[in-house]
Amino acid sequence: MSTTAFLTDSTLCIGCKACEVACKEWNQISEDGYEWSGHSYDNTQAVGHSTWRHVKFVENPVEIGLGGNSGEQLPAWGFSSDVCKHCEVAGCLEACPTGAIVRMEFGAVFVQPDVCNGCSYCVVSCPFGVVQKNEEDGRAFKCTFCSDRQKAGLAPACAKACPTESIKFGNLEELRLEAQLRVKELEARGIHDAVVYDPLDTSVKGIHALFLLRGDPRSYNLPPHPEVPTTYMKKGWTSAAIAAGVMLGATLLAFLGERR
Amino acid sequence: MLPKLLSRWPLVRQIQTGGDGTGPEVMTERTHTLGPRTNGAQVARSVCPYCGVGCGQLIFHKDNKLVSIEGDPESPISRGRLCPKGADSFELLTHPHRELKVKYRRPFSTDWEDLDLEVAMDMIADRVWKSREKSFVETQDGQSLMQTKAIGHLGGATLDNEENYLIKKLFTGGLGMVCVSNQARI
Amino acid sequence: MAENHPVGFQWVMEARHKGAKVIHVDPRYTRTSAMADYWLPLRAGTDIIFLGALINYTLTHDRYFREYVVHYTNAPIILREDFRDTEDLGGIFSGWDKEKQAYSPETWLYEGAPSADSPSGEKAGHSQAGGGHGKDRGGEAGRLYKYNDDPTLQNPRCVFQVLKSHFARYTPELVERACGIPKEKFLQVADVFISASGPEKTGAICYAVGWTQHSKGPQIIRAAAILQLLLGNIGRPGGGILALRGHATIQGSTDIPTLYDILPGYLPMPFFGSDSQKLESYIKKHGSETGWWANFDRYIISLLKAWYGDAATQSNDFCFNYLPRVTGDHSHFGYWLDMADGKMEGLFVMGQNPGVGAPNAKLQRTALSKLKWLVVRDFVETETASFWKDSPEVQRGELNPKNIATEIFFLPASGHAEKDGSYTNTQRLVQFHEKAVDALGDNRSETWFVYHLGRRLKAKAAKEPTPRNAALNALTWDYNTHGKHGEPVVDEIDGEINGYRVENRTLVSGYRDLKNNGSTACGCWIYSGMMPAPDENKARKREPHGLYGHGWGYAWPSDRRILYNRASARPDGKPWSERKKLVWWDEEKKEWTGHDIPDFTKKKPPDHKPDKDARGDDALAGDKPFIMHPDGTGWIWVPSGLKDGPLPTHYEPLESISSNPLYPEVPVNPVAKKMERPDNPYAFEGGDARFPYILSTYRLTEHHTGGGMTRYLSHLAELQPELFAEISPELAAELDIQHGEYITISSARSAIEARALITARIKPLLVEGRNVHQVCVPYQFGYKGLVTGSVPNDLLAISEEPNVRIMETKALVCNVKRGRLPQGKAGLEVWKEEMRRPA
Amino acid sequence: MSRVPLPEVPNRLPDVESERRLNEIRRTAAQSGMVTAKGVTPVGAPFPQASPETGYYGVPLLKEPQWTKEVPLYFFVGGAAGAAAVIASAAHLFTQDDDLVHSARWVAAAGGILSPALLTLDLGRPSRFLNMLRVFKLQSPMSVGAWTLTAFSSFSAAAAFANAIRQKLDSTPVYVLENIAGALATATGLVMASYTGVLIGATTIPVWNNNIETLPPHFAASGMNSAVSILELLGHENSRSLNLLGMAAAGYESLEGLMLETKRTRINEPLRKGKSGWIVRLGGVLSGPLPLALRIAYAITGNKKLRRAASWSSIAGSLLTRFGWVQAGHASAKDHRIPLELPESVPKVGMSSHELADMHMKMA
Repeated sequence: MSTTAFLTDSTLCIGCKACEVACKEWNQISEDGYEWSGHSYDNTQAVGHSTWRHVKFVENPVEIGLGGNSGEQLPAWGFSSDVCKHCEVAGCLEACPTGAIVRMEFGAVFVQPDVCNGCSYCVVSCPFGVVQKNEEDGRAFKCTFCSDRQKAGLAPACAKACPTESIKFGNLEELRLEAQLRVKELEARGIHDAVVYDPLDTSVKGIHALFLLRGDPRSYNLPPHPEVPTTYMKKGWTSAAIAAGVMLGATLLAFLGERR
Repeated sequence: MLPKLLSRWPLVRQIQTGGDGTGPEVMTERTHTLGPRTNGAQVARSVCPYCGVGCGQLIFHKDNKLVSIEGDPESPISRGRLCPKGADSFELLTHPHRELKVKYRRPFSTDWEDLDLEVAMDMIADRVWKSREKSFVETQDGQSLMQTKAIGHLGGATLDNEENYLIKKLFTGGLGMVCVSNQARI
Repeated sequence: MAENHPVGFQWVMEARHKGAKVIHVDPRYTRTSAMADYWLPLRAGTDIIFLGALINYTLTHDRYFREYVVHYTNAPIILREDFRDTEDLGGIFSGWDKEKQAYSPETWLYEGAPSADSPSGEKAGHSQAGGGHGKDRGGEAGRLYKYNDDPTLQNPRCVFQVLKSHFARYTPELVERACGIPKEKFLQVADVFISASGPEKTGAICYAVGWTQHSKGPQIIRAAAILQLLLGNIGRPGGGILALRGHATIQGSTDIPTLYDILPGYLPMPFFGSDSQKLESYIKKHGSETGWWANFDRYIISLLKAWYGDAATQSNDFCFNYLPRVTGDHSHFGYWLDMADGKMEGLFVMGQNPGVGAPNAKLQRTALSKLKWLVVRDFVETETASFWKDSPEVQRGELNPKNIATEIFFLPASGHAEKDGSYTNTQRLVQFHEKAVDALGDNRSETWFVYHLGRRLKAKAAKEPTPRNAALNALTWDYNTHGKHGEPVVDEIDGEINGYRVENRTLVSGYRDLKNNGSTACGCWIYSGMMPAPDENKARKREPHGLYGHGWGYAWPSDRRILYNRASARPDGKPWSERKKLVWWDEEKKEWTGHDIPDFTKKKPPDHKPDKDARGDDALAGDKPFIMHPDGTGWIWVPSGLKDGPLPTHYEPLESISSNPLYPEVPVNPVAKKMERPDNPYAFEGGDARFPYILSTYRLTEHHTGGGMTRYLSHLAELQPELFAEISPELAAELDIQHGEYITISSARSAIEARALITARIKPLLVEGRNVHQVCVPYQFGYKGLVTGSVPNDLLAISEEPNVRIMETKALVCNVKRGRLPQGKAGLEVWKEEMRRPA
Repeated sequence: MSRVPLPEVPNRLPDVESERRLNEIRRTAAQSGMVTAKGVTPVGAPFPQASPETGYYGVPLLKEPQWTKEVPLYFFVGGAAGAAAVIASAAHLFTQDDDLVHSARWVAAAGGILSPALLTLDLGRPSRFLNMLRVFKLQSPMSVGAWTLTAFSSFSAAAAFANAIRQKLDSTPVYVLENIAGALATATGLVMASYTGVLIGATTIPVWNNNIETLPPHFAASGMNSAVSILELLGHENSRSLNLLGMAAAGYESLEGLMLETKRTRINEPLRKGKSGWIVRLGGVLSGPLPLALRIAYAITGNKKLRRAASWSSIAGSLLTRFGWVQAGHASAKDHRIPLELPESVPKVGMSSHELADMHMKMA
């Protein structure tokens, strides 16, 4: 089976949140609470254990005459549907001590709910703040990439529901290419601020949920340089080894002095 | 026995395969056999009950129970897609706040009480009959009127065409009710 | 459209991808604006000025599609000499009867078209009692197939020239002054839209039903229709005007109406009066001599046969007198006000929630307390069902359950997966939804409810065979039932709707089979053909093919996907262009053919010239695509059928911050009804200092109408969990409002509270040299459900537009101030205080 | 109630003056996306922003650690136990102080038993801890730690058990067993004392991963500091070696504290500011300079009270250090500016949802 991926194209997203609901319906996840945030129309705030797809709303200056498809300025209202990135090198996957998190044959990073023990080490290992422990249930949850559906050859629920094909689902390399072509196409249409978010040059080595956005990805809470925490490990273990050695030496030395 | 037991320990499989603990060697039976819960379900072809676009829906059901509601990819209108409301149709039909019992409120009462459905139907028929008897006008100025204005109907525009047909036929054609209205104006 | 019809919007996105330009005109910058190429905000309620200016621009720049206009519209037709325009009379058309506050449409007729004679003197389509549905029978007021025309469009009295002068003052400057759209922005957009015209191009106008919710709503749509006719965009692929309707079968609910003034298939209810005593005079009044409506008699007689069966015979006028007569305004608002005055006893509310969803919701709820009995059928205990228990009126002490005599029955209703049935979508497409599972508990479908209620009532009537019970006794009600709950067989109902031959009950294959002698029965003629055989319900069909999805469901009439598609071919029958071909004349086979089913008599050649005394469809020439009209033309000018004028004219909303810039003497639509009374008061006309801001309501993607189908659902409720009001940063600064804090919004009817969502997407508009602020509130909250909030519809007034009795919801006036609305009685005091301020 | 249209604009509508002001406000709003006119509160803009300057309405990008209080407690216990195992072996090797060996073995063993218990408390039920042993993942410090802990618990328990038997029955096999188990417990104990630094360092939490090089020695020193102190309080207050070790550990902790105080980076802010800052600082003082001074004073004066005070201080400091670092992790995760690489300081824009909620609490 080839590696599958999402390409979430913000220039086609109408912010309807169908993905968010379709995801919750299919995966039978509970609501997030009924808090009004005042952050434009975004009341679910971020992906987490009970929100696996999440639509972000970004407001920019408005000008009479200009719709969001105009290239003259950033769209006055931008939407982008966030999701687990299913990183090429995934922090959560590396960190999981139980083997609960696995890489499926189609590349998804999947938390096996029957194994996860809720150690929540994955929570602090995700550079995108995706995976989260459900405190009531005691286990960690995140987007499964609809692995149950994918196993049967079905598209993930969010991509299927998306009314405007803003969420494309398909082969990773094909979508990577498509994203580049789309940026070129937008260029040709006079939209010069479109970018593809796919951190290939960081230790994450690319993601399986690509995003096409207009403007700075940081407005959409996407980090410029996400790093997999394992990159820090070498330094850490070296330093731990030295510390252990020094500690052993110092102890021996201290007691050696007491030898009669 | 023991080797078999040991082979169920992912660590052993990990050592055998040389895996790094993220692949098939650590997957459980559940993960290996994962599949959509719509597997083996029956499918009814349906239409979204929310707005007027009329998106196609597939209703998956098993043993007289709903399993899932999804867009119908064959629909030339919606091509399998749904909006957030349409995508939430399953919850619409299964949420815990849906009423499943008749509720009756006596005049001047401060609370609901239970009522049997058939009894309720009889009582409603009695009320309709009494109000109609009292208010029905057969003629006015020697011209046929055949009308009652004492009973009204207000229908939602999510009622089926067949339902509307029966309502109009019985209420207007049979009972002579003229105060029959609907969300649909234009 | 992206907001409320996201899935339909995919086609707009696809068109955009193929190079179409998307223009969005809305007071708010919405999710649709975000996808559009151009966004223009306008002052709510000034739509006709905007559209009028587009019309004016099209005419003055000679950008109309001349060949289309000359052949297919009534632009060349010459009008009567005694017609006077609003431009001549300062805001009213000729025919105004000041006493009756109504128009006589006589002078609007074509020159040479004799007025139809009517014993009652009342013109069909202009009946005071009528609610105006089914007006496209058209032309009943006169014999409109007789007219004089000037194909050069030069005659000063031809429709074209009258149109030109009528809209001459609708200039870009006026748009800037009155709508608040800068002139150059308007001109830029006007040029883009008007370019979508001609043989190679088309443009479409899509609107949500909010556009109709104005005191001149249908005239707004008319203005759009005029523009589209001028640009040749009707009946052609990629053209048209698409109403994006808000409910699953709101189209079906007018086709097979539960409305007071029409019968199924847009046949008018008999209005009380001398010309409705006999079937013959009724047919004469409402039928038409030419055009498709000449078949009117077949349809009404077949309907009577379907309802009254064997009892309906030639000798008793097919039981025509069993039908009740309409004596006045029995529409929702008409009878609701009667209810408020204690004039009604009982009410059925099925699947609607007027306690939240209807204007002046406070009055809607309070009126219910005057009923003897009320039956509510819904999924959940709606605000309507529980008005006596936990409404704001109860909290404020205005209502006390202990004093409310209303006996209430709440019956839970089945959902779409629990019953068989069909919906008609916004494109007239009838689609069947199959039953998947049995309904739980006491849940039943409306067919079950009505059928079994009818059974009980018929049993009572059978015991008392009095004249008043004759209709009930004759009513055909012999549907078979099936299943656990004894549900009526829906296909049998569809068979009756489709129509059958009385003698052997075989189904007819379409409305062309229907007869006027009682040998056929048909429940709704426009749906005839949907079920030509017992095992062939086309609404169930799921085999789409071709460009237009034929084979999927059934689009009435006759499975035509684009109405009046004869207009997609040139007068000589050839497609306008290869790119835009849809239906054309096949010279070899001598018949119309194409990608869609031709909306035209198949064998009628393009060069058909009618005989002098031809009647019906034969009377229409081969180049007249608009077959439902007696003259076969697309109506730029409406000679008969509209109560407020043959052309759209700008009037201010019933509540406005400004006076009418065009006609200072006639501020609002003179025919609109304000239904003003103590429980439905208004702000002063022309600017009321107490209410300096425009109030507009709208729907959110995440909720559905009054919220009964969404506010109880966790996955939707969490997405929009609280009522908010969108205001501009400028207004917030002026009123010192902080983002997210509660504000109190008041109108002449009531006061509500909402969270302030301050956003630059709402722009103050420069209107008549001053900044005008618009306050936009989603109307979908109430006091029941997982997420609750004030009921914004409490702020709105009940009003009736004259043609279809629709209310004005998009343009009213309000005041805004910081702080919450106190609970209970104190809240009422706050509103009273607002009202006492100097006007 | 209708009346003739008003000839003039009603006075409630904006007059010329306020028109001018509004246009001014509108211009500012268009330029900066925020309104700063006088009288507009809060300072900044009237609505929250999502932009390259502010991030996404200030919503944190990273998730906060979701460990319970048992986890930092485990860091402390595990660290102390690991260090105790090292002390036991060293003492066994080089001294005749069997009491000390005995105590140290028992402290190590007790820690080895307490640690999995604490982790089980964090996870909810025992079977969940066992899941850690399904696989061994070198790339996961948590997996390495879990296996190390399991080994350490076994070895330290075995060593303590053998030690207990040896007290009654001094036979060679028991002696050998104790030595082997003790050596293995020492080896794993060294990892126990230092790996938790890698554990939190190899995460996405900026304040942790930014200090990954200093965390293992910091935690190791802290573990040693507390192990020494516990043993002292258990009655081994005469051991000069322990005092020396205590001085060394406290000395290192003092250096660490100095380093943290001087490395005033934005990422390290949670170590200096706020609740976590206070805990870390207090922990630093209590485990660094204070016990160091007390121990030196003790070495000079021989006043055992001073040494006892140093022990208590070290234990408290060591505990606080672990809690402080975890707390700092929370604060760091909440700071969206670091992972988004936003400019250090911008004017406060709008209100956070927290502030909004507070405001509404007050208003309600």
